[in-house]
Amino acid sequence: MSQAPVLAMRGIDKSFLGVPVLRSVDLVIEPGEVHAVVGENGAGKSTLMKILAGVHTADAGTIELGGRAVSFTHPLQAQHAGVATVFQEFNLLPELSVAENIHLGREPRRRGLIDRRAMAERTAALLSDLGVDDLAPAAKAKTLSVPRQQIVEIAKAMSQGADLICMDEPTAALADAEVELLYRLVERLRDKGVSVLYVSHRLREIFDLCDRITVLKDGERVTTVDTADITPDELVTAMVGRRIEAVFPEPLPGTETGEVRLAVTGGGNAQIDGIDLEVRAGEIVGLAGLQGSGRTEIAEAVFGIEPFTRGTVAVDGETRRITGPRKAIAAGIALVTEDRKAQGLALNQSVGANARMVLDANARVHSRARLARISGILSSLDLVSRGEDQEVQYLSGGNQQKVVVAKWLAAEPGVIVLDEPTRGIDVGAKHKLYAVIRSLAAEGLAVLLITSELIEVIGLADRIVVLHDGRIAGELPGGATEQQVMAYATGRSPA
Amino acid sequence: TTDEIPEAETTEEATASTEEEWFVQADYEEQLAQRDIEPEGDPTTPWLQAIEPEWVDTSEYAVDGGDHTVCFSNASVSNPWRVTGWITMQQQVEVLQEAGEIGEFLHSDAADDDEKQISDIQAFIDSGECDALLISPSTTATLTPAVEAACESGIPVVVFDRGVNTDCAVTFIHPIGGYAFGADAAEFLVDNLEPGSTVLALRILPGVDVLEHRWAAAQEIFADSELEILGNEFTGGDAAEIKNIVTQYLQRGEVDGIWMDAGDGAVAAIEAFEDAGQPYPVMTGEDELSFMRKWKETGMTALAPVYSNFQWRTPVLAATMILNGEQVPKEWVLPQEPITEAELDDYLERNEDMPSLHYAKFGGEDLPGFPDAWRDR
Amino acid sequence: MSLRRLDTTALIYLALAGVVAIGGIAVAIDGGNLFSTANLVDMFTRTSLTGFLALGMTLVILCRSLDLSVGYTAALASMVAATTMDGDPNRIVLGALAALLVAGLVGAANGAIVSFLGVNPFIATLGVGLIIKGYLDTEYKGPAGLVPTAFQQFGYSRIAFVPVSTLVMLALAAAGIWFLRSTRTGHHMYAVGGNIDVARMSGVRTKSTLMTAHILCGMFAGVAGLLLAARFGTGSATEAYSNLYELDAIAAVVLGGTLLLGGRGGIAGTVAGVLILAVLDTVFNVMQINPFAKDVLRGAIIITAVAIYARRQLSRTARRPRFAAAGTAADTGRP
Amino acid sequence: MGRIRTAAAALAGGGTGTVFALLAAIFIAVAFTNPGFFEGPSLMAFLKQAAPLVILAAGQYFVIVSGNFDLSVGALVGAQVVIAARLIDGEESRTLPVMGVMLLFGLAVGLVNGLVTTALKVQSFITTLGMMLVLTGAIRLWTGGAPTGSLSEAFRGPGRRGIDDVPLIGQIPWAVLIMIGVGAAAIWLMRTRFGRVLVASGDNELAAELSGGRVDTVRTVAFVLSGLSATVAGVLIGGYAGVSAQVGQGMEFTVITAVVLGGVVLGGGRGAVVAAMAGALTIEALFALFNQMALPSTIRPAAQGLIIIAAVAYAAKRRTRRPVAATATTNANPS
Ligand SMILES: Nc1ncnc2c1ncn2[C@@H]1O[C@H](COP(=O)(O)OP(=O)(O)OP(=O)(O)O)[C@@H](O)[C@H]1O
Ligand SMILES: Nc1ncnc2c1ncn2[C@@H]1O[C@H](COP(=O)(O)OP(=O)(O)OP(=O)(O)O)[C@@H](O)[C@H]1O
Ligand SMILES: [Mg+2]
Ligand SMILES: [Mg+2]
Repeated sequence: MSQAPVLAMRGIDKSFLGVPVLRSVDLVIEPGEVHAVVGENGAGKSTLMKILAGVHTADAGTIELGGRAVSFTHPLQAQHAGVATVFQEFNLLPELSVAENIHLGREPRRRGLIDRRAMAERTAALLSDLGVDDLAPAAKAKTLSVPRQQIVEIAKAMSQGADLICMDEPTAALADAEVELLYRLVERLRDKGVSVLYVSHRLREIFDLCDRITVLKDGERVTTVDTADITPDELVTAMVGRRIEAVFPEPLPGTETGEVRLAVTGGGNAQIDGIDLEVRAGEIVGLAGLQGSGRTEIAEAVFGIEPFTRGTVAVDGETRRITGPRKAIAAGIALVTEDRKAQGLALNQSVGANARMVLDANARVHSRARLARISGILSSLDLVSRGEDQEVQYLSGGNQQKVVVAKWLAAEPGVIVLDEPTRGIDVGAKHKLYAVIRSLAAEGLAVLLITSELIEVIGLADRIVVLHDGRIAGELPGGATEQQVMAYATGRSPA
Repeated sequence: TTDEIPEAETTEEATASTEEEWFVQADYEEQLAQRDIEPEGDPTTPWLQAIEPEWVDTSEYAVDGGDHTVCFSNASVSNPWRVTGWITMQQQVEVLQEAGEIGEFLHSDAADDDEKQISDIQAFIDSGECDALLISPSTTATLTPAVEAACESGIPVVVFDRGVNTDCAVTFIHPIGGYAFGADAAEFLVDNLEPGSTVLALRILPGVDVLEHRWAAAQEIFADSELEILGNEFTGGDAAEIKNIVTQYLQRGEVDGIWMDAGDGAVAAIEAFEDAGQPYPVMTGEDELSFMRKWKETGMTALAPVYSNFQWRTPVLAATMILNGEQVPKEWVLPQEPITEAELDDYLERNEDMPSLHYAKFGGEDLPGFPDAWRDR
Repeated sequence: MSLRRLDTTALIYLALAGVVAIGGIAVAIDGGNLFSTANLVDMFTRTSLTGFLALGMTLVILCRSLDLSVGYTAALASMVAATTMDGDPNRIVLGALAALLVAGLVGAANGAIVSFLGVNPFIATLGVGLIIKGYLDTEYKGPAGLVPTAFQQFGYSRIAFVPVSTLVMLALAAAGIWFLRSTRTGHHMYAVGGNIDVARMSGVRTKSTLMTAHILCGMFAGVAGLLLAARFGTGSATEAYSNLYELDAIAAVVLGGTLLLGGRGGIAGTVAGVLILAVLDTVFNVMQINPFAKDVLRGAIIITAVAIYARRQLSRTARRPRFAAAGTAADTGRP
Repeated sequence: MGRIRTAAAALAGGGTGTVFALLAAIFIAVAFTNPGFFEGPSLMAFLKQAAPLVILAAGQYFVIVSGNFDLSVGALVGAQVVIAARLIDGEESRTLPVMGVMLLFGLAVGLVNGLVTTALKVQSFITTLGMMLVLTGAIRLWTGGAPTGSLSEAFRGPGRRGIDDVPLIGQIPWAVLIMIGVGAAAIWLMRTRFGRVLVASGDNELAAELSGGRVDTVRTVAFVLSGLSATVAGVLIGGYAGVSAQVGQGMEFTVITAVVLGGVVLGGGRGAVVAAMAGALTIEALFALFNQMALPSTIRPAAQGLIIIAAVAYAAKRRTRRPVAATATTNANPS
């Protein structure tokens, strides 16, 4: 007779502004189990997790932890009840130190007063215990790079000695190399008998890590299965509701690589150096590299956010001094930024307003004809929304990303740089996006693709440029092996 | 219309309590009486006249030699009346400096902040530079402790304009006062309006004694008249606010008379009648020029009650008298006569090239700086 | 972060030193001595009132809130104190407590409206201020109550050249610094101001933190009210109106290097900010600056100072924002 | 078509709906206390009074929606009237030139506010607070404390006169026509690319910037527009009521309250300019109602405060909190 499940959620309902997001969802997690929740963007995964974390309160349904019925109105209660959460959105305070962030809300106290020494010590202990030795407890969170921040978040969750740890897309900001660390941590938890609720769009992780999988679709639970009893394809079908044939679409017929559209020679600035890069019309060039290798820096340099201080940039053969986004846009360059919410979207504005933002902001590219084309672009991306005047904040991640892409396509650029375009979006949407990228190439755009998911680079790029420490470590043809890429990425040269 | 009567009543009730708070029968009667007493001294220098003075000996403060340092803690120059007076005072000081009576004249301005003025006064005392200290208190009650402290410091203290709740000052200089002002105005309306006529009272702001006294006296007189008081409104002296309020009252019915506790923005009130196409009201403002000129121009029935602006000359003169050990009145009550239709032309002529928002009875005509100092401010 | 805050604070004390130096020189050229006992006394005296208000203001601003009602709260408190004491030395304690209680309640009201009703603090506290004004004007037709001479000492007596009120202010400031650094509630104010959603998701009781800040701010205003009562010898309502105390306080806080956007700054800086304003006041008086010119100078100096701080913060965070999701909650936020 | 939909959406959304409901409610109350109010002439008189605040609200909207504050408008209105009086000094012939000068002055003030805020990165709250001090001081310095000179009849025209003998309306005041003109212009402006970029800048600076939006420029322009609206308001108020030392005092708070009452969120990115102007109309209507009811003057501030808080709270409740995810805007409001 096994002991009571760590978590038993039954009949959970939740709706926002009258829009149902979860419909009588059940979820049961056994002690020491790693349980995956998967589903398309907007399926309700994060909402379910936030209910469990006490951020939202369910409209109906019961939650039992270790057999005891609970109902949370504040995250603190969830923490006390032994539920720790790594939220999907970044959840650190830039001005606070690593130690302060990790202990926020649970600061160690002596005689009622915060004991900063203890705080520092515990943090150091915790980090080394997690095998992260290069993180100073006193460092301000804002000085850390994205991956480091993510590690701090995970550490924060682990430090709570919870019996259930929920992770909402913990690897979204991590490149494959860092994912290894996470794997180790999850294994450790499982050994300690701690259960893990794991949300991810990366099937590989699901199958590597998880014991059982619950599939959500449109706020309803489709099924819960043992990982052993299901194949990736079946899982995808369950999630998306339709079969998705070959993950990476073939180049569209009539796609041929033309003349050079983007050429960077000897480019460099504070973060990167010696960048020689060519992207031809109809070509997809992938930028690979570890987290922090400077891929985004290249994107930002090309787009003039942090311009090159050395070297030259030529667009369509014409040398350009790109000192800012406006110059870049005028030159026909588009950048789909790494972080859509912070850098891509005005969340209170409508889908329409966001989609025409680039045209509105740049007289050089503004035209009635292009405005007229926007609706077409949106539907060609299969945007799922309640009409063009819905505020984008209410769209799920994938659809938000589509709006960002649409706003750039509206400007009809010659060069498009995509930085982590599939970060945090679901299989279906991803697949759609791959198709879009192909069609961009087919239309003769030069595509520079930055992604932390190696398979994507390998599957989509015609050429792969690998970065290491802000410099180009090597170049590989499309379809190269992961080993070859990782070799360059980690500074070795492939045998 | 019928729904006006209850309205009028409610406002009367609302202000009834004011009466108890601010109305002191004795002071009221005294001030009304003082209006008819012939002041001592030369009528051509009203700022040196005094009503029923009780002279006190000041020999203890006498300092030999001239060039005394006189300090002045001013409440503020935040309204035209005070601006005019402040100029007059400075001009008077220059004369006395010429004469070698006053050496340095130090002043500080508290910008209507009682707290600041207390600090200002303390600073003067601590500096030990002042041979005499003039104070124009920003609020009667709140400045009392500071003034007492000043008195204890031993230097002669002269208080003017608004008073304080202590007679420790060597002399307290002021025109007859708020009750007289309010009464002059109210009586004028009672005399010039038919019984049953309606009157609107426009006031600057609540809680300031000099102003509250004016209104208290007016209520006293309206109470046993046949006049109907439509209401009393606080305008902050803002012309636009005044015009809004008057316009709205005119929409609701006739207004035969306007009573104001200070002249600021009087013209706007008159224009409200013009724009609404209504006959001019019987009106009381103040001896502020734009009002008097409008009055002349429209030929309306009006009175300019006066809160004698020339009082700003007296304190400096008093200070020099005290420092010379000459006698001064313990309470120096200056004359305060309203400007009537009869005197209107005369005063307009005398102030011909003065700017608007200047006060007719500023009493600086004989000072060397006249007229430029006031005209070019 | 303590280190980071320290050097910002250091900069502000440098600014203070600069103001003092320039002021001193100016006065000297003018033939005076800014550092005469009299002037020092004057300077310190002018710190206490703004000081009390600014201390409380610092707390709410750290929480990314604001309190525009402090002037009225102080006026109300002075009324309550004066009318309760009513000249009877035995009722001093009672009066003081009553005043602090009322002020605390006003703060609580502000806090509740901001955190529970979700009204923008600018409007919420502006509204509460109006409500108090209405009450005072209707209830009291002018100064009311009487403060026993014993209590007036709080406003007038001094040790050496430092007024008692200033000492009290400095003591409270010290307490405040300790509170922000060593208590959870204080520490959490930085989190709430930094990003209220992140704070909440990390298990910080954001609403009660915000409430605490507002209540304390109210009570500080209460102390300011007590000071007013002590110095006036009576309670005064009209006082608060004409002079925009709240704006003075906010100016002091921002001069003290606390971000209006919350999450960064501290009380040590605020004290310096208050001192800067006080020094300016004294210098202007000693130099007999024209009252209107004072405003011009004060305005210009405030802008310049803040511009200088901004320069520095600019160069610091010149890197691209890594803090996507840890941005600011525009809804609960205030420009 | 899309226009209608967006309008409908706007009305449904948050405070915008609330303000029109409130306005209607107040008008009904007014109608009860004084049926005559809605007869042509008195209605026109009301609109004439309201015009300046409505115009100011439009100006303030631009600044607020782009994520800033303009506290200097009250002082600017006052300054403009005083400048007009002093420069015109009764000479009809000078009217137009002086109006020109005023426009330039308003433009300059706005420009300074904008540049200090965007280029020097001083929070607009402080920039405009400082500007408020500087303006009040400088103007009084210039006129020796109280306004001098006088306005010409021609100058009084726009604020005071109108098209006479219109059947059943009586007089259509120029002020009302100007108000309508400004309103229309504002609405049109918000539909242009400028307007869209302006709102985007208030909503998410970074996104606007990276889309090639000239964030600093549009924000500066917003301040300039606010300065110009203050100039027009100054012309109307000066024309309406003539010169007085107190013109414009405290208007900045009234107008910001009005804009927020209109459902425009401090911090930027949300709200419609129509609603902002409706908010101003609502406040004026409220004052009119108080007057109709002969509510004792002293209680009015309290009533005003209560109603405003209630309305804004109601709006805040209707606009359900944004998804926590959606708080991922980096510093949507640089105040
Ligand atoms: N805000 C910041 N503060 C300090 N260092 C930073 C910051 N942003 C980036 N870096 C550093 O700059 C280098 C590039 O960082 P970045 O993460 O952008 O590289 P990347 O290859 O684009 O990785 P990813 O695209 O996955 O984010 C790394 O060393 C990173 O630590
Ligand atoms: N606070 C909120 N207010 C209104 N709608 C919301 C809120 N939070 C989420 N939603 C909506 O609820 C639906 C589910 O959102 P949720 O974040 O749970 O999806 P998800 O499965 O996590 O998607 P993703 O994989 O992109 O994270 C989406 O349509 C989202 O827009
Ligand atoms: Mg999610
Ligand atoms: Mg990157």
